[in-house]
Amino acid sequence: MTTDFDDLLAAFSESVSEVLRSKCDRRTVHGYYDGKNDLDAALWLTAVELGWLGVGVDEAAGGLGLGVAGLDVLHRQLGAAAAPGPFLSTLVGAQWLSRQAGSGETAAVVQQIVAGELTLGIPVAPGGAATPLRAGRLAGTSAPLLIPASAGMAVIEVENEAGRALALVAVGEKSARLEGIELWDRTRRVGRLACEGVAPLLVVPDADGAAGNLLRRYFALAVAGDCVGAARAIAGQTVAYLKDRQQFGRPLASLQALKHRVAKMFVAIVEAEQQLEHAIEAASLESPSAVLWAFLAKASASEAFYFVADDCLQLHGGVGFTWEFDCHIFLKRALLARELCGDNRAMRNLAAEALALAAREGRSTADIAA
Amino acid sequence: MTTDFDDLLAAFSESVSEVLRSKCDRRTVHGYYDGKNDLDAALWLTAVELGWLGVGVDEAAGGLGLGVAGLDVLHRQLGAAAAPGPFLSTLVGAQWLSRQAGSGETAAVVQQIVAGELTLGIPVAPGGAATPLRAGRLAGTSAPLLIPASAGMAVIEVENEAGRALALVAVGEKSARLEGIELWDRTRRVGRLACEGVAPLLVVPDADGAAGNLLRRYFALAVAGDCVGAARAIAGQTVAYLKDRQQFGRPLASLQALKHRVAKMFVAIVEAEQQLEHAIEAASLESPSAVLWAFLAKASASEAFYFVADDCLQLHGGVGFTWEFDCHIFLKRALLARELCGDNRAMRNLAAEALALAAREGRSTADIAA
Amino acid sequence: MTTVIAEPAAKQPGGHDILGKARNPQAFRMAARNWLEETVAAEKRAFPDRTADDFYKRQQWWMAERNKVGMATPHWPSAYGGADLSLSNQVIVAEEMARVGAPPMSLFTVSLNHIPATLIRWGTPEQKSRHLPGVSKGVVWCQGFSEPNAGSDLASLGTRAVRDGDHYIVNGQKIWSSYSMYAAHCILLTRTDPQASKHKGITYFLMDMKTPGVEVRPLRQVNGSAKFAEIFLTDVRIPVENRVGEENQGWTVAQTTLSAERGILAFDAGERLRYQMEAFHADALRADAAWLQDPEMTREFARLFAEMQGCRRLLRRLMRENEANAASTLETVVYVKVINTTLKRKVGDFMLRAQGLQDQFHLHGAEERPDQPMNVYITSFGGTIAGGSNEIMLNVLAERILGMPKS
Amino acid sequence: MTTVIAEPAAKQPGGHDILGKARNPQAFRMAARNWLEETVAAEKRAFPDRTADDFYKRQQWWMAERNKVGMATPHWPSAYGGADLSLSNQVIVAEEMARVGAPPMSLFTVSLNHIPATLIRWGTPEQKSRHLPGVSKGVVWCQGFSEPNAGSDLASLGTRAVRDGDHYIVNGQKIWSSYSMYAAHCILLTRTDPQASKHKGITYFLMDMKTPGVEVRPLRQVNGSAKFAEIFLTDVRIPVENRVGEENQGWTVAQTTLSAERGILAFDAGERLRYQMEAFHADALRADAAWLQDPEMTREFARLFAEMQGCRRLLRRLMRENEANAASTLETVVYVKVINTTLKRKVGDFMLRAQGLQDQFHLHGAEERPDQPMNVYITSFGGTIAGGSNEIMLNVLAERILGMPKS
Repeated sequence: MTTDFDDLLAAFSESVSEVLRSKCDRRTVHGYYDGKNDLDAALWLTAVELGWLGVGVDEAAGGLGLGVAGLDVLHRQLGAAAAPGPFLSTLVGAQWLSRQAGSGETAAVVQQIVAGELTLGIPVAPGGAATPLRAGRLAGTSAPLLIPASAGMAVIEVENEAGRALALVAVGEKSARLEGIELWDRTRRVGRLACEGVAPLLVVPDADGAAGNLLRRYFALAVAGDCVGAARAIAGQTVAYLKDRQQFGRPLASLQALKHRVAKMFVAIVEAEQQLEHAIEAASLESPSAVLWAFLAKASASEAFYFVADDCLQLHGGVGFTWEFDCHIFLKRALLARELCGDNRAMRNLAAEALALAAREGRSTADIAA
Repeated sequence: MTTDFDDLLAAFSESVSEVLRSKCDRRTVHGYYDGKNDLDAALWLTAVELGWLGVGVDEAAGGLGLGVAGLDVLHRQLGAAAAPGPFLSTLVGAQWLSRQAGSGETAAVVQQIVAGELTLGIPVAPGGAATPLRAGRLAGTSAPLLIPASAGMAVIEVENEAGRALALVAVGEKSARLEGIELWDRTRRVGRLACEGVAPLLVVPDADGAAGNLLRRYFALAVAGDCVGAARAIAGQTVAYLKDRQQFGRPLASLQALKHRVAKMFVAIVEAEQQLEHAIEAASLESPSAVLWAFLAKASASEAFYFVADDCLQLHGGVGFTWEFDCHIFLKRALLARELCGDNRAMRNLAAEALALAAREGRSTADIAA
Repeated sequence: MTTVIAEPAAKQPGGHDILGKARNPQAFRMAARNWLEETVAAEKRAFPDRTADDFYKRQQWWMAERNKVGMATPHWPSAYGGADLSLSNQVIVAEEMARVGAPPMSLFTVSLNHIPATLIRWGTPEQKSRHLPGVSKGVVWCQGFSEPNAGSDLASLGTRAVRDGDHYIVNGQKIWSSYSMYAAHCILLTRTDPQASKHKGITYFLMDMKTPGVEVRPLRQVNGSAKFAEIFLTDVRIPVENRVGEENQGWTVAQTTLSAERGILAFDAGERLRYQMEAFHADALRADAAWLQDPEMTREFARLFAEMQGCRRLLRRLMRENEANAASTLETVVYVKVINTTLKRKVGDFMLRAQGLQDQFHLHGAEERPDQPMNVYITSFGGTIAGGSNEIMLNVLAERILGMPKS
Repeated sequence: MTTVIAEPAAKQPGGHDILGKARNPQAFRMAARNWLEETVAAEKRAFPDRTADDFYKRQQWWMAERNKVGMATPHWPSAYGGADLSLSNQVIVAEEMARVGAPPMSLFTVSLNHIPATLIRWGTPEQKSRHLPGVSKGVVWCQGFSEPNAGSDLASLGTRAVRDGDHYIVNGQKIWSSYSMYAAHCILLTRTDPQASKHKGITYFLMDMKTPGVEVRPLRQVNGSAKFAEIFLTDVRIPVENRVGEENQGWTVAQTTLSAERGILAFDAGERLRYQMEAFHADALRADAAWLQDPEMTREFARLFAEMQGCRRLLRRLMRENEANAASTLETVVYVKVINTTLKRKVGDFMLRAQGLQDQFHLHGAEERPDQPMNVYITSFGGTIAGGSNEIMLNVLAERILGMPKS
């Protein structure tokens, strides 16, 4: 049942993986962690050069036309490499912006992003506190954003007379100052925008929650992809470590209790991957249940990643507890991932509401196209 | 730090265990399960003869004077034997009744119980629906009771003008008819009382919830004791099975993955035992936190029992899945135990409320006497 | 290979032309759905109570109803009396059967799946023409693979078969043989060469259950239902022509038999769980069940619902790979086995906790109702233990897929 | 054995007569509490920020404060300069220190616990009189037991010591040696007989960290804090008089050293977790934290609170049994190790989920604050990995306590 499209995805995946293996190897990530290189900027340049940023954009518009499935491939590979850089927030923001019809300005912003001229911030957990928008101007500090230091713009949640809305704001020292927040996970960047009377470039009303849900849907899929990619990577690395490491005169990998633990990691990863594939399908088809499945996939994927990363550190024993090994980098990414796009209790609350609504209306949410 | 009291408890435990090993061996329990004997009645007679029913009663009143700690020993052994019979509801009800001051009638009822002349029913999950009490008479069907077929009386929850209350009712064909309900767990008996204008023997007001909480406290401790005793028994039996059973040319017990699973069972059991011991201490000292710890102990013990019984069945493989082996008897007791005295979500809700109240009042609930 | 054996499958009686619409998926689905709704309603009238006594009658009634519309063996090739449905149409039938809660074909699991998989690939023309036509007429087969001392370790089985002229003489004991008390025939694994290494020296037979020396003793399972049995074999004489494949090649034949479990059979279970979960949720909403007000429970339901959906995708992948004999099948088999059986346990446990005390009550005939939460939960152990226990599956995953060394 | 060595412990200066009230538990507790509240408040003023740079100074300051009231080595016998507190008074001190969040004596863990346990039992009079008095003056000891290729498998260590006249020459590498970058001395395990079976042929030394050939390379742990190090040993000459016990008897001596972890040291950790959990809850109530409105979370907190309480009881049992050398100690050790370390991880994980995003922010000096949820969580791996990993503990439980055969 392999299709041309699947072949295309596989080829893209392989090419991204190959590039990341050389440009974003573990040693370089550790260097970035310790402030010794600018891997985030370097990777972004590479991505621009190789056209990765257009993977989700239609071929007519100069992109690769691989849609959410293509973006998923990219996020999985970035997750597997524990890559820093402005990818997550910028790509999610761009996808969302590309769906905001109306002004040609929006299209121009998306083009800038694809061309690598602009990076974006988005709310770390959409659905939280909104910044007041009065007489067309923002005053106040935004909720925390996932936002690169290089960000030229950010999507933030605002509230005006008509209710909640999403606004695109230009970041600038005077009007919308970025106040960075240090994270335990040093591969990601968070900050708040202190807005002093700035006028947004775009305001998308969200009284019915549709615009916010669309942003969250893309965000949830991106995080889920990152998580399953990362979980597979650190689990695979742990298997290799266990094969190598000898204790009591034999490789740790020959101990049955550890085998079962590792096997259960892969079971959890496969479960999360299947759920993510379903969510990708639902999003590709613009199914009415697409948001629901994206949220459930994000929750499962980040929990699987956490489960895996936590046990991988334990299975590495003493060396896993050191700064020099990779385990803690993945574990901290997993811990942050649980909170990205909203915590998993919130994700599942929303999903449960959607399930109940559909059931009351007699709609099934469980049909499978493929 | 062994005290005389501890020695006394140990001796009582050993003697109950010895009796149950001969009178309530697994074969006999299976026979009872299949309706081939009256083990419940036989065990009750034995208990009467050996004075077990007075274990919690003061020595001055002809009991053994071992209090809640002594009752705990009894319930653990009954749990370990998967014993049927009216013990749980009767002993809990008797303890509660002995704390209802006032009428000498109550004392007489307790005496009847200790003498083996009377068995009791109590609500399966106190705190549920109450039967209307109008002009001193009950009309309506009670909530489900844990109640032996032989029950002469039952404590049921009622509601009158003054609010909720607990009532002691005589069971009788005409006025308070026992309608039995078959359970998956055939070692226990549940039923409802259909009351047609019967006047209770005793009404204990419970508008403030104190009387009901006292009943639940005894109930929770009894169930917790039954659960940890049962969990140890079936876990021990499973270890023995794994040592015996050969597969791929060696005993299953030599497989490391199974060792770790079994070890985790014992860890769960020890955790639950410690919590129960704390709850027993708190009850013995009539600590203000005694109810809280009893509820938490019940939740942990029944979950540990469930965790153990479930995995024991799996570890027995095919034979565990048959009616002839003991696993399912324990597993069904564990499943019912999760619901006895209230489900564990309810238990922990109550505990969480009590914890928050104490914290707001600046009281610690975590002091340890021993 | 395609020796003709059966009269062509009966088609479209009773006003239901389902197979005739096989080229139009939507029409095919609607025709199947209409037929199913009618027959399932009829079944409820015919067997209102569902007791253990009704089981055999219900199963045979259902096979007869399926026969009327050519649906007795819809997934079989037409050469063997099947409707030769495409995989996508098989999926539609399975989906629709799960949707209405049609009786699962439990009694005929081996007859419908393992027998054709085995005989079409390995059977002699005589074996095919003798045995395949019977299935649609309700002939029951059972499987004699497991032994008391060879559960998950099938290769170490000890039932001996010794050649004696044109017969083999078989002695030994089989266990966990589902529905063998109802079976006319048994597919039997025996050891013919005790010196050979474990997987070699095994021979595969078709055994008539009425042969002298065959004794069946039913076993009750943990929910009280008696669906499997032990089979005691004492000097049982099996004619050589009932051997499938060559002597000592039985292990290979058995692999083909077991591959039947990777097709529509596994898929069916996944579809049924979907509808069970949807019905459980819809019932709770209608009854305003207390657990719907508890976010811990609604989140858990949502999580399990997602796991169920992921599992269904995996089952579809397995079915496709099995059809295509893809190299990844072993990996998928292991994941499906572990995930699917574990999920059923989790769902059952969830249902029990959600509904609380009421599900501890044992209603009349409860052990015959697969949708009872206690049965969802407790029969799930059948899945996690049988067919290579999940512990074995985790070993296989670690060693054969992840390349970790043997202990 | 009770050779006098130290000047008597300084008592009751600074207006705090704590030890004088040792016979009256309530008065003793109140005196300790008053002293602790004063000094802990003073510590907050002296070191408001808690950065990695402050660590050594804070620890030495705290040792000096303890010294002022005779609390430097309160649990030691008076013959060795201790206050000879009864177990119940040690418990009171530990409870009160945990209650106010007094600085844990991390830097002095080995000095205060392992050194007296080892030297009082095995040391020569000279070793005792030379080394024990230094502890209350702030001399830091570290432990050189683990090696890169002998983590949980301590018996297979490879650091070699070869007798050369009145010295031993030591070569090898140690790892996971906490605070060894600050240490003046090290308790060192070496192999003196490479032919002997694993537990034999090991010899135990006291090593001056300033001896030529000793090189310490700090390692950062996963929260970014550098608290342990590798020790490289190249032709290090240790005088024979620094050997503890006989040559090749080091394993036995080491068991005594490790038993120190079963006393008040383990107890202290349990008490601290109690107050951390109570403070976390109280803070949440004050701040009206969102998780308090979520029954899934409040139930989980209640469950963990019960587990914490159960664990504290177990720790008390361990301490009593250790004091009495009871036969059940191994069993209790294993349960305490697994339960206590696992609980800390669960509590940390809970706190992180309860507080959500804000606990992903890394505040200035966060790695030095043990009550930060991320540190509760992430440093718990130290507990589950070190001192015989929990995987080893489960093996011991299965094999030595449940009697399951070796794999």
